[in-house]
Amino acid sequence: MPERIKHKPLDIDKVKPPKAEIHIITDQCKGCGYCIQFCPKQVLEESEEINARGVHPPKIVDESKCIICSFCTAVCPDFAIYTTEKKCAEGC
Amino acid sequence: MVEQVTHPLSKYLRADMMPHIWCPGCGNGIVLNCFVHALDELKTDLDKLVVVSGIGCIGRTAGYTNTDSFHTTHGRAIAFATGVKLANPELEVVIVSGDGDLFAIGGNHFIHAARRNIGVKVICANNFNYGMTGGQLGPTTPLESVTTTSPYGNIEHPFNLVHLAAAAGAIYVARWTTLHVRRLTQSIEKMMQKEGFCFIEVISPCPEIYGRYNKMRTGLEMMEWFKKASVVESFSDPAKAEITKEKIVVGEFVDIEKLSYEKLFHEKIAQINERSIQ
Amino acid sequence: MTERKEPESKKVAEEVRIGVYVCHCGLNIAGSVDCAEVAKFAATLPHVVLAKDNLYTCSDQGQDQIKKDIKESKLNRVVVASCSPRLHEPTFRKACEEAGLNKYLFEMANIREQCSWVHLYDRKEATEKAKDLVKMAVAKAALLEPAEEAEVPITRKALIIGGGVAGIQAALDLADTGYNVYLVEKEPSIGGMMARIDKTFPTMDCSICILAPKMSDVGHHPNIELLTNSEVTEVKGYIGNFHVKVLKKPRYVTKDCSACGECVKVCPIVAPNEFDVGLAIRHGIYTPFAQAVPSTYIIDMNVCLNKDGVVVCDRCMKACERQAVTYEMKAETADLEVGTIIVATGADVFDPTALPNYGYGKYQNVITSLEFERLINAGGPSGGRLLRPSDKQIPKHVAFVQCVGSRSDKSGKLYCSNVCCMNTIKDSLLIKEHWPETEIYVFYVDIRAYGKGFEDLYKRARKAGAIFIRGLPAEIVEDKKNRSLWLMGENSLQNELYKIKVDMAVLSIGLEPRKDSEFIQRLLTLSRTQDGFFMEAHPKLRPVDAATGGIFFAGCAEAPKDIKDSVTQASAAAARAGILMAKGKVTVEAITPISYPEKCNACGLCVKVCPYNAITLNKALKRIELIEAACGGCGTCAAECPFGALTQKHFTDEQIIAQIDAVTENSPEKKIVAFCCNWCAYAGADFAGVSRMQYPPNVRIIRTMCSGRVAPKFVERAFARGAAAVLVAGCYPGDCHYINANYQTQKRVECLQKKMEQSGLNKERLQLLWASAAEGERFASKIHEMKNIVDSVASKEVEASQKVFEKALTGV
Amino acid sequence: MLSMPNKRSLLTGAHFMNGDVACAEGAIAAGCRFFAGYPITPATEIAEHLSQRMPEFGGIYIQMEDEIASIAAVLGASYAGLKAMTATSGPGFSLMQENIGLAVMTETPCVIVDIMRGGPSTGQPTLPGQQDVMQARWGSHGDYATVALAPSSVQEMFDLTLEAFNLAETYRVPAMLLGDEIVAHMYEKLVIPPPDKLKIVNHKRPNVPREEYVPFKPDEDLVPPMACFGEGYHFHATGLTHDERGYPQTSSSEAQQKLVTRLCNKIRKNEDKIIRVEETMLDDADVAVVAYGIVARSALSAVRKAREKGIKAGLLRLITLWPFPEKRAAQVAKQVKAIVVPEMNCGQMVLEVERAAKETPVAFLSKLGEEPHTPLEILEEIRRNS
Repeated sequence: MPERIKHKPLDIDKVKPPKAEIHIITDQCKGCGYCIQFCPKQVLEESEEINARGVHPPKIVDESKCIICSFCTAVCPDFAIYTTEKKCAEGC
Repeated sequence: MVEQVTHPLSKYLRADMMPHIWCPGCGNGIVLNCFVHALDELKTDLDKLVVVSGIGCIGRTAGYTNTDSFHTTHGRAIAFATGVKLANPELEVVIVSGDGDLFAIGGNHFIHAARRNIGVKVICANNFNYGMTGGQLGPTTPLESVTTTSPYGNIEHPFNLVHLAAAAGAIYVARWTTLHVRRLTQSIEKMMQKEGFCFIEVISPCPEIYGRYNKMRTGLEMMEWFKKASVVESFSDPAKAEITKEKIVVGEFVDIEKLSYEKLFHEKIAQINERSIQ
Repeated sequence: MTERKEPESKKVAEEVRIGVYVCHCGLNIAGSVDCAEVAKFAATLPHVVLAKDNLYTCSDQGQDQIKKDIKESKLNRVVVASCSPRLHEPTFRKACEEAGLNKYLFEMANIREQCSWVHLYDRKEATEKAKDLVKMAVAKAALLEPAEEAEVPITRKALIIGGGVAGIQAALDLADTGYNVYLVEKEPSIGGMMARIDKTFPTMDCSICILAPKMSDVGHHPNIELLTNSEVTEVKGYIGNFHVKVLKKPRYVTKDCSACGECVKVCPIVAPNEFDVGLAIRHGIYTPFAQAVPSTYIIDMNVCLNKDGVVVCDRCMKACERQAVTYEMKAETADLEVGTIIVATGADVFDPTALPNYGYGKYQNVITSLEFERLINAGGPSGGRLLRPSDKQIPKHVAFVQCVGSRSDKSGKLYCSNVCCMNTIKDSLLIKEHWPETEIYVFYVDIRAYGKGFEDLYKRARKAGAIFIRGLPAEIVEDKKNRSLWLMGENSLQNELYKIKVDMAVLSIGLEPRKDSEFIQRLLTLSRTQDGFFMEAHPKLRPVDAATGGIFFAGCAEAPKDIKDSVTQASAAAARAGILMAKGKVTVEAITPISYPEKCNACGLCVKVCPYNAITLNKALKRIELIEAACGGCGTCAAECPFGALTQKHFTDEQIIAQIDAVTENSPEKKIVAFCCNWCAYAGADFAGVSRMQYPPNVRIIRTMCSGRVAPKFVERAFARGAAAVLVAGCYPGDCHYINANYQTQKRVECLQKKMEQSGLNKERLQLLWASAAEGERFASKIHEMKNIVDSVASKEVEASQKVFEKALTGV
Repeated sequence: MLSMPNKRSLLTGAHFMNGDVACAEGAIAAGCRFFAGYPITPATEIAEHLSQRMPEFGGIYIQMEDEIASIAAVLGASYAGLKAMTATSGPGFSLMQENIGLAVMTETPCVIVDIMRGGPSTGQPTLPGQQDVMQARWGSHGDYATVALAPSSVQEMFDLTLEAFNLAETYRVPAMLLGDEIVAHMYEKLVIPPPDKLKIVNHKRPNVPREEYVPFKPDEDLVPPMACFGEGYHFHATGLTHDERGYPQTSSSEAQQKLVTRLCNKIRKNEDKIIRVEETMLDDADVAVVAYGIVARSALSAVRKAREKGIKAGLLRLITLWPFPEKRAAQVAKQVKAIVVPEMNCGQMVLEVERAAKETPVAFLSKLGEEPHTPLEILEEIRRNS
């Protein structure tokens, strides 16, 4: 439909974006960078730290941007990253 | 947050075998990841699962899955698995091996298992070369690719694995790349639920060896190639499922029903015993 | 195909007996033309056996007169000088036929639209022109020949473009009649604008409640194939035999979808829902609204994470028990064969950001009437509670601003959008129903409550307390503190300035032609009015037909209208299409080419220029072959043939040259010989007449079906016979009613102009004009412009041109 | 081929059949329920017979695409819990060598029947030979010890096949039956005892909870208990050098030392339990004939004829070729003046005999082609050495 959209959806704050928890098992990472490269929301970036394998594991830029598509979990060759949804008591 | 935690899929892996031997950016880890992910989705009874592999980097997979597993000799994974499956049809037998192992030294076993429709499931990580031995020419090496044994560019025509599998009689044939993790996982799930010879080819990056000789030094570069070149053409003619710099045809190519060898064999046994009772 | 030995045409050697009838049309013609004198003049022309003038030739008496004369005076040709043949040619042809005269032996002189109306104040010149026009008609009539019309079978299937209420109604009517219907809708669901409106005026029905049943009927009707999320990309062929390509965009959800909605729950992506004008969110996978038809969900790949064939997120696929989700779906093209097409593409709404003084888009609490509909709708984003966007409070004071984008020469459109007044009245009542305390101001220019039950509703609104203030606000400003709005302007009834504070202002936005109208226009070779809406074949007598055969209009595509009118027009269009398909065949005008094989040397030029591929070259027999059914009748082949081996029935070289000669018989040096195509230029000239646009009387229009028919030799002959100027006028390139025949026109005219230049002639004397049927103005001003050229042409120049082109005088 | 009672029952009592069929029946009697093979003369009848008999016992017969596949399938079946066997002849036996090594490395109980024919290469498919004896011992690469038995009658084709299974199961090794074309095709009387009189051995099973199971941790007898696929033990086996968990140890010398030594020792240290010989008139013999397979039968009549002529000859018939009965051979060597070794090859077991005989002279009598040695030829050799 051609109309230009000018107003913020009224129910925008009703939809709670899932609260993600990203777990990085640093020392398991071999630094291939797939999780960083293919994250649809650019949640990750390479860190400066050097892990047990002498590579830079990913670090989280903005966890709130994560929508838990968990592609990083699926594409990691080293089982070094996974995402979970934060279960929070009083509806956060 | 960065922390030390256990991966949800770790229960499918032999903790004391981790970390695996594979190089940074190697696709084998993704194949393993998708495979155990599929097991998790299907809630597969691990007691009834046997993972068999042959020689080569990916051959180590058998050792990494927390199941009964057997790491056979060069090219013999399918033949060994045939024995397992026929001896105990209750078992789900999955072969995870490489293009060289399955289609060069083991090529004969592959086509005959497919022809007989033995109920084993084959996942082939195709990295276009013999990685473990340092990157030699293999049955899937693309024309003109440089390997340690084709320094002037490969002049051998590579196998089209999905076409071969379909022609040989496989009842399920698919090809994905390691970037298509979701579809790959779905395909594995689908395959595991079928009865008969199934085949999935996974185009897998080998940046350290194959990539190094072919201007794709990192896994990312190879994965970007997959992303750029892949076209999903499910149930198109596998004969036309090319793999070139420009185009990698992926998708499901065959999904049919056909009585498996073991089923037919046990039907025969039943008939014979009926006869003998009269 | 028709073939003749050349001499034969002459051989039909019975004596030509022409009757001429000059119509007064009340005072429409007689007011500025001396009809009696014209008739007297006509009687003097060769072959004319009788000439009469009468008050209304089109009246029954007028027609009976003609029939009577045909019988008694053995007339074998009839000429009527009256209005435009585009209006009454069929009427008189019918009369002739009833009197046993082949209808192709009738000819018309257009002395109203193209004479009396455009020369209102110059009776003498108008009369002279009328005589010329009659002379031309008679000259042509003498050479007319009887013709039989070929029949073309009609495919008994209809295509309807647009799934709004008009398209839905038309589809159901045709389907119920028993015809197969393809209903093509761009959006994922049918329903269109009506589905988004809360209540309908004047009856205050729940809009979707009355529409939804029709929508599901469409969904289930055995005779209707519904193609949503689809677009018509190509239309070829002609009346009764259209070949249509429809692009079916992928939905990424198969028909197996049970609309359970599980997928939506897991989709991590949110986006504004277009259906709610962005006032509510939807997910990456969604259904636009609850009653959508088809109910099948759809994935918006623009926001979905799964791009370039890589599935990043497969949650919806996993959530779908019926495995209806597939990210691999590809666009498909459907090829349809239909006999008729109904254009129900609807309208867009005006975008008020064009009016910065109203602050729409800047001030949160300024909304459009469409947004209002969603807000007040119980199924809408606020559950029917009218909330002002800034603080989600129910406003106590609401203003409606009328004519936003309508009836304005500065901002927006000139025309009245027809529905806004009543819509606002309805809306004000809706507010009063729910929140009687709310203060409502309606700022208007005029309130137009002309329809059945409209006035009552208007009265109710006033009674309910809505305050109507005449005079639109000049400006709306926002109170930064509470985001309330100040409306400032002049009350033109009380001649006083007002400054009124409200919590929310609703801009009553007008309707405008869809952005894609131009695409549809080209696709179907339609014409549009200056407003940009599609133009009907005749505003009074063929209001739902397009000029192009087999195509009809329904709903706002033709002009802004309310639901009732849209539905009425839809049923009318369905009926019109039904008539064609019920007949099962249509006769094509006998204006297809005639070929003279003995002259043809198989050069294949005609094959190249034919827009319909209706001509093929038979190399073996060294001759061309013609597929009459495929021929559109533009005659550009005849114009192209260098050997005179082709001509067009009813527009033969002889006939046209006879007209040229008639024009140029006396004082050609003062005249403009104009060749106008029937669809655009000639219609445009008529429109100039209808609008009483005055222009110099020295132009003589020769009608051809397409400007592509105008052979260089016609132009050359006109000059050879001393014409001062020649005008060739046709449809805009791309709008040609014969696909692209007018590209040939351009080519030929330019080549002639070059020739004139090279021969030292003023090429300005030959003009090429593109004018649409709506551009009377453009036509008129062109004649003004050419008048100056004519005046500037010295007699020496005329002689020069006669020399250059003298060859054109010989060999016809 | 003789017609079998078409019912699901073991054969018992006296029968007249050829060696291949006897071998097949022996396998079934031993509990073999999986056969994978590839047709080859002179072993084909075993496959043919089993293709009919296996299904009657719910067992699997499959003809693979080649001998490499056959032995691989046999290994797989064995790990899946079935007693498994393949049968072939020289050329196929060679193809199997790699995976015989795998069977050794992964301690896979299975039986490989090699009906020896004339070699090298395709050689003489329809004629007998004893040329694969060393291949049976050293055929696969790397170091290991195996078990090989040599039947010299149809009866033994049955008995020793059964025995081979028992040994394979006891020691988790590939056990080989080295028949020859003659015993394989020869028809003789065969007496099969009733099933309950047959001694059937099954491999040791783990006796610890699943989670405690260590697949390659040996007991005192150096043989690890064996679990099978699908029993929930989730164990790994590999052809790579591995530790007791079965995990690859590709760079540890210690692991290599430990594993390979044990693989050899589990045969060596148990050889007294494994080795079987048959002795005839050896106690006072001056000349001993050492023979096996079909040749041993000529040797026996040669020895008898020698005694008639007053020569004190005796026969040591090797039933177990591998492990070689070294101790006994040495004792005999001490006691006799000379040893005669007739073989249908150019001298293979004779090397082992010489090694055991030390100073005692050993005369080798080679015979190749259609006929084994005649009793007179062997008698002649005995006389020469007496």
